[in-house]
Formats: sequence, structure tokens, C-alpha cells
Amino acid sequence: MNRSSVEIITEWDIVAARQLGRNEAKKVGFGTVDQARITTAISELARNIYLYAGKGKIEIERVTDGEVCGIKVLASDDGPGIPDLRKVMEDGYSTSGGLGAGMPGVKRLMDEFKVISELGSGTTVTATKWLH
Amino acid sequence: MNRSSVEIITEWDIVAARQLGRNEAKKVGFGTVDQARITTAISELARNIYLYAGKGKIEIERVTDGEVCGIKVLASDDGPGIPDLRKVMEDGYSTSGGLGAGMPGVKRLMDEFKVISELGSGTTVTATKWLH
Amino acid sequence: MPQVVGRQYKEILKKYLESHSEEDLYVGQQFSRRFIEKEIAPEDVISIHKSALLELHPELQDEVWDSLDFLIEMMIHYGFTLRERQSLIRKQEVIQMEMNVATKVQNTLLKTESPIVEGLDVGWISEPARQMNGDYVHFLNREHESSVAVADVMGKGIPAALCMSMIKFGMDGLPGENSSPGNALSIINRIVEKSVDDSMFISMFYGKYDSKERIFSYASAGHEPAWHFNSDTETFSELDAKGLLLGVKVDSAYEERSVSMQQGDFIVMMTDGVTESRTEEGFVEMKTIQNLLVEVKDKSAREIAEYVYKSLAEIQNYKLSDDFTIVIFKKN
Amino acid sequence: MPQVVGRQYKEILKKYLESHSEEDLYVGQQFSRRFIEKEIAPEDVISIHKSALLELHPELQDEVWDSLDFLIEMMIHYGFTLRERQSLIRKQEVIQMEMNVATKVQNTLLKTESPIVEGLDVGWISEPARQMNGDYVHFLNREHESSVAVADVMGKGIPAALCMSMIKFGMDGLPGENSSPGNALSIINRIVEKSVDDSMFISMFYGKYDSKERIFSYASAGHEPAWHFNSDTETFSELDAKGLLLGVKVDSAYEERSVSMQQGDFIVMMTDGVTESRTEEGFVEMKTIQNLLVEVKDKSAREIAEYVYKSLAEIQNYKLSDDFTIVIFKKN
Ligand SMILES: [Mn+2]
Ligand SMILES: [Mn+2]
Ligand SMILES: [Mn+2]
Ligand SMILES: [Mn+2]
Repeated sequence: MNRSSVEIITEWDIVAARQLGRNEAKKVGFGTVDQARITTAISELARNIYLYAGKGKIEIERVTDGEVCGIKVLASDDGPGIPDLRKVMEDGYSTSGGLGAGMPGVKRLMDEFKVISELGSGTTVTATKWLH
Repeated sequence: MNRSSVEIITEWDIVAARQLGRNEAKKVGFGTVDQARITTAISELARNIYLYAGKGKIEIERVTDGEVCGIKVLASDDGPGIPDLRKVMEDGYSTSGGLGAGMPGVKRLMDEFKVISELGSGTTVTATKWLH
Repeated sequence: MPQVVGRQYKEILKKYLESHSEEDLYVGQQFSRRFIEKEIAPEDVISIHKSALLELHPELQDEVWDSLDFLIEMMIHYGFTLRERQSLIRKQEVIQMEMNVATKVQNTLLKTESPIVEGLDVGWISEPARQMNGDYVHFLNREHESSVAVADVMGKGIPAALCMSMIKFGMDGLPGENSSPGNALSIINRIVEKSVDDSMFISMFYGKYDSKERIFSYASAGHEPAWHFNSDTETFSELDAKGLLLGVKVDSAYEERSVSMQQGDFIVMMTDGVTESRTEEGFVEMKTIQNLLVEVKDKSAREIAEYVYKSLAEIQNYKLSDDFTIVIFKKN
Repeated sequence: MPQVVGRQYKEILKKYLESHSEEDLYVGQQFSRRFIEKEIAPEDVISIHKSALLELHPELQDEVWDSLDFLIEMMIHYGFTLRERQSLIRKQEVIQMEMNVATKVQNTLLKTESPIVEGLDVGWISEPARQMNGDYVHFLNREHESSVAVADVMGKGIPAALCMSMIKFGMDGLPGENSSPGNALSIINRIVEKSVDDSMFISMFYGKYDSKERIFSYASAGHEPAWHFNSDTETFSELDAKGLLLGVKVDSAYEERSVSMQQGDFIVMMTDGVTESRTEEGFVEMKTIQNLLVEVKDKSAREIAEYVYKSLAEIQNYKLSDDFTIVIFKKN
């Protein structure tokens, strides 16, 4: 199986999503530190869903690009959306507000990062890390 | 003895100053982390002397303020002085330039900090840490 | 360091060492985040870790404790970077507040009013992509003549804002006899060259409508060409004139050209934020923009400008990638 | 992570575990500083540490390795703060560059020239404490009248700079019939009030010398009083007038007062950077400054201004704590 997912409804689902991510990262061949980074990124995304969207989904996919393997994380929800994406992605803001490392943190933990958000209809984050 | 000092001429003297500072800090009763912080501050000051002033002196004094004990570090040299103190004390500058944590670092590691510098006649730094 | 932090840490570590569960790691990380909020340095974390481990497993060899002491030493400089980050964040917050005030001042400062000249209908819109607008429009009215400068300051932020005040000074100080577009650009160029860093350039289109002669004359300092809409043929022709960007060379000369306007004709002056409107599929084609203009050619100048803005903003999902400015001079 | 880093780390750790020497800790810290320059995160450091210890002491219990894994997990968020710091430093560098350009633009923009009026000798100096000057002097010449505004913008930085452009606009736009100091301040107050944030205030002294009547009239918007030096009695009297800071209330009224000037008399207008000059012993007394003025009372206005500045800068060890501005109107 190339793709697996966890529904995020309760805080325990965050732990399940982390566990799934760590297992997959280990299978792909990531070292301890990168396993921890990927797991933390998933944890942040899942926590954002749990705290601000109420419910959503974390999907994890093993990907390849030519000879390079990697892991792709998809976080999606039908929550309220992010009003000012530019501000949320700016350094210093999201963290100082107590929202946690949030989006800029996830972006830094992974290699590729994309967020699409529409007010009233939800947010989708895609983040990929490659095995260097 | 309340006050001891180390002349800074070679890089080995930096190590001697560190050792003196750590011993004194231990005697005063600082914990491992604070011992390391005081030692690092001394190390930075001594290194600045070694790198930029050529020679100078590190003095270490046990101090008290009422019931509170502490340790006071004095770094002095007859070097060229610091042309723009304000800039040197600003965050982000001194570190990015490769000069190391430098002055703002020392200031943060200690509780009290004062620097006097005159172009052509040298620099004196006084930094104190109290046992909380 | 409150003792309670150490006790909690020990509990979490103990559970993890027994069960190796993901849940303990999650709890641990949440806990570490609060450490950061409380400005607990990484060297403190190692020290807390050491104390916890010492209580849980006092039987471990000396190498363990010594190696942790070494690790504390290695972390001291990291601790400094953490505190530096806090201070940089505070500084950034101050600058953000300053920028908010500056934006408000700038808006008042650069207020300009559409000219009222016989037979000419003027409409315009200028929308910033970010907080401060790097495009600038300034009108000047003199008897039967109505002039406009449309500028794009390369580089954004604070110097751009000050630069615009300078352009406004320059224009307000233009002597009447030098009000021809070419001369105006030469004079403004000299002011800009003198006062601005070499790394900062301004492109400017200067247009003047003479209501007696019904002639639109213009000059350009490396700016986007304007378009002349001919109401007879319903076609557009480009209005471009030779001239370097402002601020490059002190004695730049600016070619001046002119075109006569018939009823229903209009001139479209703009910045590259209009012509380089970008969607996910790439740039919006010039033809698309001209088609929009034709659709509303019989409306007022203001309605034309607003229609183009709204249409192009919608195509771009209301996320402008550059400041957007369009000025319409319509002969009626 | 280059393997060589891990090998070097292992060597240093090995030596430390054998000798516990301060030298190894010094070498280790120098090494950790290079880690930071290379943006090696703290979680990487723990991982390097674990690998090194594992090679040196593979016999250690499982609890050691597990506890280090836990520590890696605890450090991930710290790693993020390190990278964030890098990005904040880069941002700050950009802003510094912007400020440099902005200062240059501002200096050109706010250039003002001493008035030439019969029987009046004018001298002045304005020195910023930091990069951008928050004090502002602007002269205005009209036939036989010569006016000056001396202002101190509370709050510094970008909005202050823009604010001054605004004052300059305001003054250049003053209609001739309203050029009395009280009216001038009312008009400028209205402009400021309209465009500036509530948190930003400007104090201003407005003085006008009428060479026909030989009268100096003045008004003040919460500014430092000026001094009138009487050459007969060699004494100073304070020139103060009632009025709120600019920007507080839209319809503030400004009291206007006047004094007649005899030959050798001079008026000293200044900002609080002069009167609140600070040394290690405390503020410089007013009397001290007035004595300085008397010492050079027979010199030109420019020499008087420069003498006061140099003397007070010296007392303060050339470290101004506030922007310093002094303007002398001398009757000759
Ligand atoms: Mn621009
Ligand atoms: Mn543009
Ligand atoms: Mn001020
Ligand atoms: Mn002041």
C-alpha cells in the first residue's frame, strides 16, 4: 500500500497520525532525526485540524521522483479557512501568538510545502520530504 | 582570596581563564548550567582580547550584594577599541559576521553587563552573574 | 527553573523508557513547546534531562553523566540564539507598528485629485499588492492643460515611500514654462538622481492633455507604453517614447511625442502590475486586457478603470502579485 | 550531515571523557559555534552526540540510547527557532539597507536654506542622535519677513521621517496672509491631526522676524521655550506661549507673543536635545548652556550655534542621547 490515512477528530488521532507517519518514514529509510521531523510536521498539521477546524484528515503517501524516494503528507479539512495566509506564513507571528510552530514550522521541517485555503471551505496542506 | 586574574596573550590563556572562572563559579555555588554559562562568557571575552586586542587581562571576583552572592568578570585590554559600540551590541549583526556570539551573547549569558571602549586606548567589559 | 518542570519531565521520560509509545513523544513535544515559550534554553533542557535520568537510573555509568555535561557545554551558544530570536521578534513587531503609521501618513501625503478640464474625462485606480503602494499617480492642473505622472518605484518599503514624496515635491515645483512632458521628466530625473541610491530606480510615464489643441503629448522614463484607443477603428496603438529610467543618469533626455484625440478616444496609462497580471496559467495577454477595455468603451473613464481592475483581480483570485495602477484620459 | 563532523565530534568527546579537561570543552564550544553557522539544528547535535557515544561506549545500557532519542524529539521545536532566527536576521539586514537609502532620500528632501533678511544673522545646527533625525528645521522667507519652524517629532524611525515631509508640505503651502506664527501652527496642526496616528505627536516652535518692525513674534505647540538674549543687560528671558502639541486636537489655538529686538540681541530656539543634554552626573544645567552662549555673544549666529553644539557634545563624550537642534536669530 502506497497511501494510508487517519481521520482527525480527537486528540488521540493526532498520536495515531504521528505513529503512522513515523512508521512510514522508517520504512522509506529516513534516519532518526528526519523521522522525528516528519512526525513533528504531521503532529503540527493534525493539531491545527483538531484545534481550528474540528475535524479533517491526514494522508501519508510514499513518493518517488526518479531515483529519489520521499514521503508526502496531505492535511485537509473543511474548516473555516485561514483569513490572512501571508501573515500566518510570516516568521515570528504565528509562534509568538502561542499558535505553535504552525505553518512556517512545518514548512521548515519539510522540503516542499504548499497550502491552499479558502475562507469558509477549508484548508489543504501538502508537504513532502525527500530522502537525500 | 577574593580576586584572581589571568593574562591573555596566547590562545591557551583563554583556556586558563575559563578554568579559573569555572572553579570560582563552582565555589560560589552555581549549578552546572550556570557554570557553563559563566565560563562561556569568560571564553568569549578572552577570545575577543586574543583576536582583536592582542593582549589583555581577565579578572574574576567573588561579589556579594546583601545576602546574594555572585561572580564578577572584568575583561580589559589596551587594544584599538570598538568603533561603533551601538552596532556591536545589536542583535543579528555581530553573530552573522562570524565574530561569534560576541558582546550581545555575553550580555545575555550574564545578569549585568557594561562596556566602556575608547578608540585607540582600549576596552573594558564588566559582567556580573548573581546566584538566584 | 521551577522544580515542578523537572518532575513532570521525569514522569514523561520514565513512561517513554518503559513503553516507547508515540503518545509519550507527543506529550513530550507539547511540553518542549512550552519550554520555548518560557524561554527555557536548550542547555537547560539537557540539564533537566540529566537530572531526570539520574533519578530514574542512578546505576548508569559515569560516561553517561559526563557526556551529558559535555552536551550542556555544546548547547550554550544555541541558547544564545534562542534569546536572540526573541529579541528579533520584538524588534519586528515594533517595525510592523511603524509601518502601519507610515502607511497612513503616506496615504494622506500623496493624496492627489483628478483634474477638471473641459472635454476630458479622467478616471483612475491604484491598488497596492502589499501594505505600501509602490506605484504612484499624481495629477497637475494648469489652465487648459491637465498633466499626470504614473510611476512605478522599483524596490518597495520605506525608501519607495519617501521617494514618492520627492516626486510629489518635484512635480509641485515644476515651473509653468517647463511643463512639457519631456522637460518635466528631465527635471524630476535630476531630483531623483541627486537624492536616491544607485540601486533604486523609478519608471514614469508623463502625459499632458491640452484641451485647446486636443492633443495628448507624452514622454516616458522606461515605463510601460500607454495605449491610445481610436474610437473610429476600435483599435489600440501603443504610445511609447525613448528615455531612461529616472535616477540612472543625471542628464537623461526624454523624447516627447504627441497624438491628437477624437471624441470617444481614450488613453490608457498603467504600470506593469496591469500588463503583467499573472494567473496560475501564466501572464494575462495584452489582447485580453484590450478586449476588456472595448467591452466598456462607452462608459465613463472611472467605470472603465474600475472594470479593468475588477476583472483582472478576479482572474488572479484577488491576489495581486504587483501593485496595480491604471489611469484613463477619455475625450468626450 | 557530513561524516567528518561526526568523526571530529567523536574525537573531542572521547578526549573529554578521558581527561575532563577545560581545553576539550573550549574546543567543543568553538566547534558548536561552527555548527550554528552551518545551521546544524540542536536535534542534529543530539543525534551526532548519540552516534559518537555509541561508537565510544557501545556497552552502555539501552536506557541511554532511548533517552537520547527522547531528547532528539524534545529538540525539534528548538531547531525550528534556530532557522527562524536566521530568517529574522536576513529580514533585519534588508530593513537596515532600506533605512540607509531612506536616510539619504530624507536628507535631500528636507534640505532647507537659511533666510537672508536685512539686519538678521541666522545660524543653526541639527544633529541626529541615531541614524535618522527626529528633529526638523524649516525656514521660510517672505519679503521682509523671515520665519522658522523648529520641531521635534516624538517617536522615531519611518513614520517620523514621513511626518517631516508632511510638515514641509504644510509650510510650503502656507498662504501669505496666514503667515503669523499662531495661524501657521493652527494650519500645520490641522494637517498633522488629519494624517497622523493618535500615538504620534510633534512639538513645534514657530518664530518670525519682521525686519521692518524689528519684532520677533512667536508661537509654540508644546515646545521648549526659546531664549531672548538682551545685549544691554546680558540676561536671558524665556519666550514661551500657550499651545498644545501638534496632532492632539484638530482645533487647537496657539497663543502668539512678540518681543522687540535691539542690536546685539539674539533669539535661541532649540529642541529638548539641547536642554536635556545628559552626562554621567546628570542633566547639564540651563545656566551652563546660557554661560556658553554669553562666551560667544559677539560671534556670528553660525559660530554661536556651532560653539554650543561642540561644547555640549564634548561634555557628553560625543554620544548624544537625543537629536540636537539649535537655531540662532541674531539682530545686527
Ligand atoms: Mn513597483
Ligand atoms: Mn510594478
Ligand atoms: Mn524626538
Ligand atoms: Mn527630542
